[in-house]
Amino acid sequence: MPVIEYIEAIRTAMKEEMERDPSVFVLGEDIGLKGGVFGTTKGLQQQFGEDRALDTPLAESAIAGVAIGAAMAGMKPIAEMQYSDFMFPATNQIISEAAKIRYRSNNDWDCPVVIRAPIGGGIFGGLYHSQCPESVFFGTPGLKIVAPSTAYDAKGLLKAAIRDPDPVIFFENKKCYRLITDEVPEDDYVVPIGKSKVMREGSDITVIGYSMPLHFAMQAAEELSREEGVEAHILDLRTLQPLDREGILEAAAKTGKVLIVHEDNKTGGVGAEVSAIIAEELLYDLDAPIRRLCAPDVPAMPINPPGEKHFLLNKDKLKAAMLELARY
Amino acid sequence: MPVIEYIEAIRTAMKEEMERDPSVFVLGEDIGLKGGVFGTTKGLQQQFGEDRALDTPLAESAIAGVAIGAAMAGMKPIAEMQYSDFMFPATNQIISEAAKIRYRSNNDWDCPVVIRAPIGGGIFGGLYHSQCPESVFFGTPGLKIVAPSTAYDAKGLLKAAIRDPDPVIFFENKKCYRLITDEVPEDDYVVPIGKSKVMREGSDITVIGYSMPLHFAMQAAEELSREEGVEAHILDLRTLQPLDREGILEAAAKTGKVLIVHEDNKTGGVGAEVSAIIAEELLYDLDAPIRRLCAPDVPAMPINPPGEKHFLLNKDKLKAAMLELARY
Amino acid sequence: MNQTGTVRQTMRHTQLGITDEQAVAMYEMMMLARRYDERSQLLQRAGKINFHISGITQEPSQVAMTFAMDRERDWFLPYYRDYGVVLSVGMTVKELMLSLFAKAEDPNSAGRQMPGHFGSKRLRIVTGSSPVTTQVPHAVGFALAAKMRGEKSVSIVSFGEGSSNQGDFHEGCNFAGVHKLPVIFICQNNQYAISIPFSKQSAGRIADRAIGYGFPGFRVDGNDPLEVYRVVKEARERAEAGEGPTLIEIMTYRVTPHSTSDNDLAYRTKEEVEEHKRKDAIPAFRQYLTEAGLWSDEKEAELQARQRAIIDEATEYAERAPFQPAEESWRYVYAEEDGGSR
Amino acid sequence: MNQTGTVRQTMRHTQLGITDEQAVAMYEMMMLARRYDERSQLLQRAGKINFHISGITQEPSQVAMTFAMDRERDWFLPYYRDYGVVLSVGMTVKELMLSLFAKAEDPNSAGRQMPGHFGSKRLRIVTGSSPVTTQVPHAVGFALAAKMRGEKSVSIVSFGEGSSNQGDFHEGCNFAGVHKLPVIFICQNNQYAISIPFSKQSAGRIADRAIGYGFPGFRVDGNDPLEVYRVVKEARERAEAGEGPTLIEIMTYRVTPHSTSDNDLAYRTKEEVEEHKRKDAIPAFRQYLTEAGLWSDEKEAELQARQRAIIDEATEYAERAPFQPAEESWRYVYAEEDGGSR
Ligand SMILES: Cc1ncc(C[n+]2csc(CCOP(=O)(O)OP(=O)(O)O)c2C)c(N)n1
Ligand SMILES: Cc1ncc(C[n+]2csc(CCOP(=O)(O)OP(=O)(O)O)c2C)c(N)n1
Ligand SMILES: [Mg+2]
Ligand SMILES: [Mg+2]
Repeated sequence: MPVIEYIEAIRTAMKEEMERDPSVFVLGEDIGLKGGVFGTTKGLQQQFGEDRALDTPLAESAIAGVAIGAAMAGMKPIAEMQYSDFMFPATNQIISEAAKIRYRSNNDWDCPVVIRAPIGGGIFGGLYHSQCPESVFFGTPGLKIVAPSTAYDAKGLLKAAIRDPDPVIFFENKKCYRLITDEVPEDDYVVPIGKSKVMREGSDITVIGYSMPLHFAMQAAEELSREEGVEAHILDLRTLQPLDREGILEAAAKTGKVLIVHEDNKTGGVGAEVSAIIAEELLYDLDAPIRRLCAPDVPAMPINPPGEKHFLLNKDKLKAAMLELARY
Repeated sequence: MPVIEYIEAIRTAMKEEMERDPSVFVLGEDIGLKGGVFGTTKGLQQQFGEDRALDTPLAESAIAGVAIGAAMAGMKPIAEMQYSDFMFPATNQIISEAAKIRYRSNNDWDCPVVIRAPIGGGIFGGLYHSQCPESVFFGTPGLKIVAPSTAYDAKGLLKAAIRDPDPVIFFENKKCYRLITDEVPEDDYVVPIGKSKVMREGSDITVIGYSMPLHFAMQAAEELSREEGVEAHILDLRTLQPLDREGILEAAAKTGKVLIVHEDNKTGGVGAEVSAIIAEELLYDLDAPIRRLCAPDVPAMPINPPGEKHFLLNKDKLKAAMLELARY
Repeated sequence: MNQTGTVRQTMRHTQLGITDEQAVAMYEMMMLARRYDERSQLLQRAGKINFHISGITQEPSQVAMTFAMDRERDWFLPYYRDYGVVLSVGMTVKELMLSLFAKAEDPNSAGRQMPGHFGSKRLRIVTGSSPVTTQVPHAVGFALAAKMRGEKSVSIVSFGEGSSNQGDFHEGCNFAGVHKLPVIFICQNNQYAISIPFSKQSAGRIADRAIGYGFPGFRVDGNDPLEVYRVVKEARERAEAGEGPTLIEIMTYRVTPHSTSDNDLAYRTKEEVEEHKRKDAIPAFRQYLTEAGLWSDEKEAELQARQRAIIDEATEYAERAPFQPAEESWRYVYAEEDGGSR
Repeated sequence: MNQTGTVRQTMRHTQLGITDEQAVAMYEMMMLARRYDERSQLLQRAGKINFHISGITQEPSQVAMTFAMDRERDWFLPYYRDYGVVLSVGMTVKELMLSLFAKAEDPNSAGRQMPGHFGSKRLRIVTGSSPVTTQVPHAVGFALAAKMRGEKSVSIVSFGEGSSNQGDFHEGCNFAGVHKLPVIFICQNNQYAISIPFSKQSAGRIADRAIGYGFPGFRVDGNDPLEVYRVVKEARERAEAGEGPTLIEIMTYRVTPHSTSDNDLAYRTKEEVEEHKRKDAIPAFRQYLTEAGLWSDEKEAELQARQRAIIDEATEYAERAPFQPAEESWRYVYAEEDGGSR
């Protein structure tokens, strides 16, 4: 199986879905000739024309709103938000409209839109090119939210999102774009929305998370296995909404010691819900308090290197927290 | 001490602060001659003139954004969102701007704005006049969020919010407006932001919540005390951001059995964070799994009476959950 | 040519390509919307329903603009006062009444949403919400879909003058202008946004905003439905010909309070309202039809009786109809396999 | 009157009320902004800094518009290319360099934000962010505060033509129009929003949008700084006189890539760029000053040397300056008593 970059997996998913289904199209800022500011949509306008790889005016509420309209009309739009930091102008369209169209019309209308938005830091992007806005959208039923950590999942989840009959927010991690490469089948497959995945089997501690920080967890786990004989069980949530309750409970029960990790700040993050689910269902199976290792509760990460480093998770921070939990 | 309505407490807080400080002013849709769609700002334009009780065009992002600008210029604006359901167009101004102004300028600038928004259902408002949008703003450091349940707290917290040097979202419960009356001092006082309050002392179970559902908890607690001898300890969070960790832990430790209640839907709500804090700090003091009783995970409440009733919390639902927990 | 041919040719509606039958149908539709609205007000006052939001005085232009569209092909994105639009597109009074009573059979939302929140895929009426102006970019999305698929559909979207100050108006119009999309933006300027008079909403004319988006904008008198028809018809022709969007500001006046929850005398005078009531377009249009030999007192009496019967029957039916069962309330959060609440 | 009095009276700057000293100061400021910008590009290419966003070709109009304001009283809400604005208001090259290197002493953000994200309370430069156009309603808020307090301050806010398509542009302009607030909206139309040419951003002229808000809008050639000065000056006078806002569209062209992260030849040709480079206003303005007897080759040589020294020194200083210590990074989430992270 070919090993490809995470960004290539995203591009390939769009390309293949656009080839498969003429109602699929991409719209957003600079997604045409420039191929997006990260190159995610490179080549799509050349292959599919200006209509199906549509450069839009600089107006996120319109990008989302027009996509929502087109989706209701039966198209399958993929709306790109240039950075997730810039999707907030579209909040009203996403929360008041996309999320509620099926419900409010008692299933008469639907809104199969995909909203792609790059999250995460570590690229010297500073306050407004690094954010993780998951918590803003997480509490809104009617939306689905996915956040892949591997190239395989990126392709499979994006295809699933495009084919999904409901609105899906696709949070791709911009730090993963070129850093993460893995085996991705050339033929068609989807990764089902709503299903977590065990990334590593282990019996001592459980790490639950999504997106980039899981790679730090994997690195830390290898070292802890070698150095300390600690075996971490690592669960990739993959889908944030709806959360895979069974997957979470199974992974937590496996070791009785849970560490939840994400780059979004701690308070009010997805990790709080994961913790609450475990505290609700599995309290007596726990051998340690449920821990969370997340970004600090500050508005966003600074751009200067010490500040950025201090803010971000990394292998060492994960390792320390995992070891502490193992020794608890 | 005079007993007044919750809405009157809010109005009085604004009036007194406007009398006290000429830089305080109110702006929003229909807040002038009409006195707001609920009557919350009634009389303010007559007393303070058109400038200080400023009717705005129908544009929430401008209401928030202009208020933010005026706040940076040294004014103390109180921006009214007609319904919290209609504050989503202002999300970008609130999350990208208000929350980050002090942090991004390294304390050079600040943004002492108050954003008032009525939350909650039970008034046959349907999907878009009943929502609880707390979860959308809860995960954003830099904002403060308060949500009073009594007239006393409404007045005291609004005064504290107006005097606070940082942006505060004031979630007032529209069902409380005329339903909730209690003793409110005529002289000046503030309720400190960040401090929870024990509403009822008890030793069997702990109920933690905020806003309207606490009144159902109080009613249920009285009945349970009389009928079952179960004594509930009830904690009003009052402030959602920053949460009162000590208050939460103390209340949870008191009984070892915790029920968290709110009208916002369960997944990703404030209750998840409260649960996660307890699961992180107090696991071994618990005698039962941490429960949450919240609105169902649907986009919003229907307007038809059976649907609305089915959606909303009430005394009976609280009582059943509290009894079940007591018997655990 | 029949005897009255010469007379008719001088009539405005004929010049506009409206047949006599259509002209009469338009009148009947205006009247139906009016009567439905009046009945709703009564039902609210009688305590049978909680809430009604009225379109009175705006129906003539609503009916005219809808008749100017292709009701088989076009997409309709009405706002909450657009009873004249949805009735003209084919929604029945019974369906509206089911919505007013929030009953399960309501095709708009099964009684989940407030009345005035229309939607029917069958009728090409796009589901709407309460936050104003979100439907403007949606209409642009429908127009984009039509253009991409090479369909001849045009989308038409309504909103108030207050709502035209939301960012979504600007972003939607600008998008449509750049891509020359087949969409018609209708601002129903009824001079108030709840309590705020137009002078405090905007210092310009809404129609003039089109200039900045590079497409035509027109202001038209809402009490002249034939003129509304003409302007919308031409806009539709331009849209179909690939010439892009049009913005139309229909000047009207809200004679009722904002909704049944509003007391309008807190912010305007009875005299001001009365003055505008006198300009009501319905009697004028009846007069016009009468002069054209198309209408008479007998026809009027027959119409009133017929429409009263329709409304009576609809009211009774809706009042008795069941609510959506509570257990059904959590369905359709997502598509049905995994739908409902978790 | 001195000897050259007659000559000068015919000069455009004199007619505009600009003294000779000011005219020279404007030129020096344009040059300083240009040289700072060029140095930043070099530093980025040398790998000393990560990122720079350039204002080249826009500085002459930026300087002119700022000189037309009252730099003691007015509020400035620049956007990321506005080096010409912030230097004219009083920010030093050293301060800009500290920001470029993201160092603790940077007055804009202590090195927390990207370069080009200006802010200084002392200089009345309002802190800005990356999401475009949010500053437009802020500028309106400053103008509202000025009006409420009876101050004579005017606020001036910049944004690109792409950014003018955000909802916040519309909502901010409309609000200011209704309340006749003392604010000047400056659209720096440099023909591109990253890769998107103006023709795909909007089908109208940005200046024309003012019509729909009921205040004046002007399009002005950015390569004619004296004309920019005139139009802004008049706008300021109207604002101060209580006559409300003005929208000014400055026509310019972005000769650099969008930022150091952009490859502009993916979407436009070298020829197109070269053609616009030839229209650079700086040599033309130098020529103008020379003809006015205010400038000479010697002065130019002295200026270049002086500014190089300033920039050298600032660069060295900033490069060596410390970062904000990591432990300080969590301060100022809230006011200090309870500030920092929890
Ligand atoms: C985003 C948003 N803000 C506020 C409201 C509350 N609201 C409902 S209708 C209305 C006034 C609308 O005025 P206009 O657009 O002129 O339409 P009209 O009601 O006059 O027909 C307001 C403020 C809303 N529905 N949505
Ligand atoms: C809300 C938002 N969306 C997207 C971006 C990313 N972005 C940064 S600059 C830019 C183009 C701005 O173009 P224009 O307004 O014309 O200003 P210019 O850069 O040409 O001076 C874009 C899309 C952003 N900063 N904010
Ligand atoms: Mg109106
Ligand atoms: Mg530009």
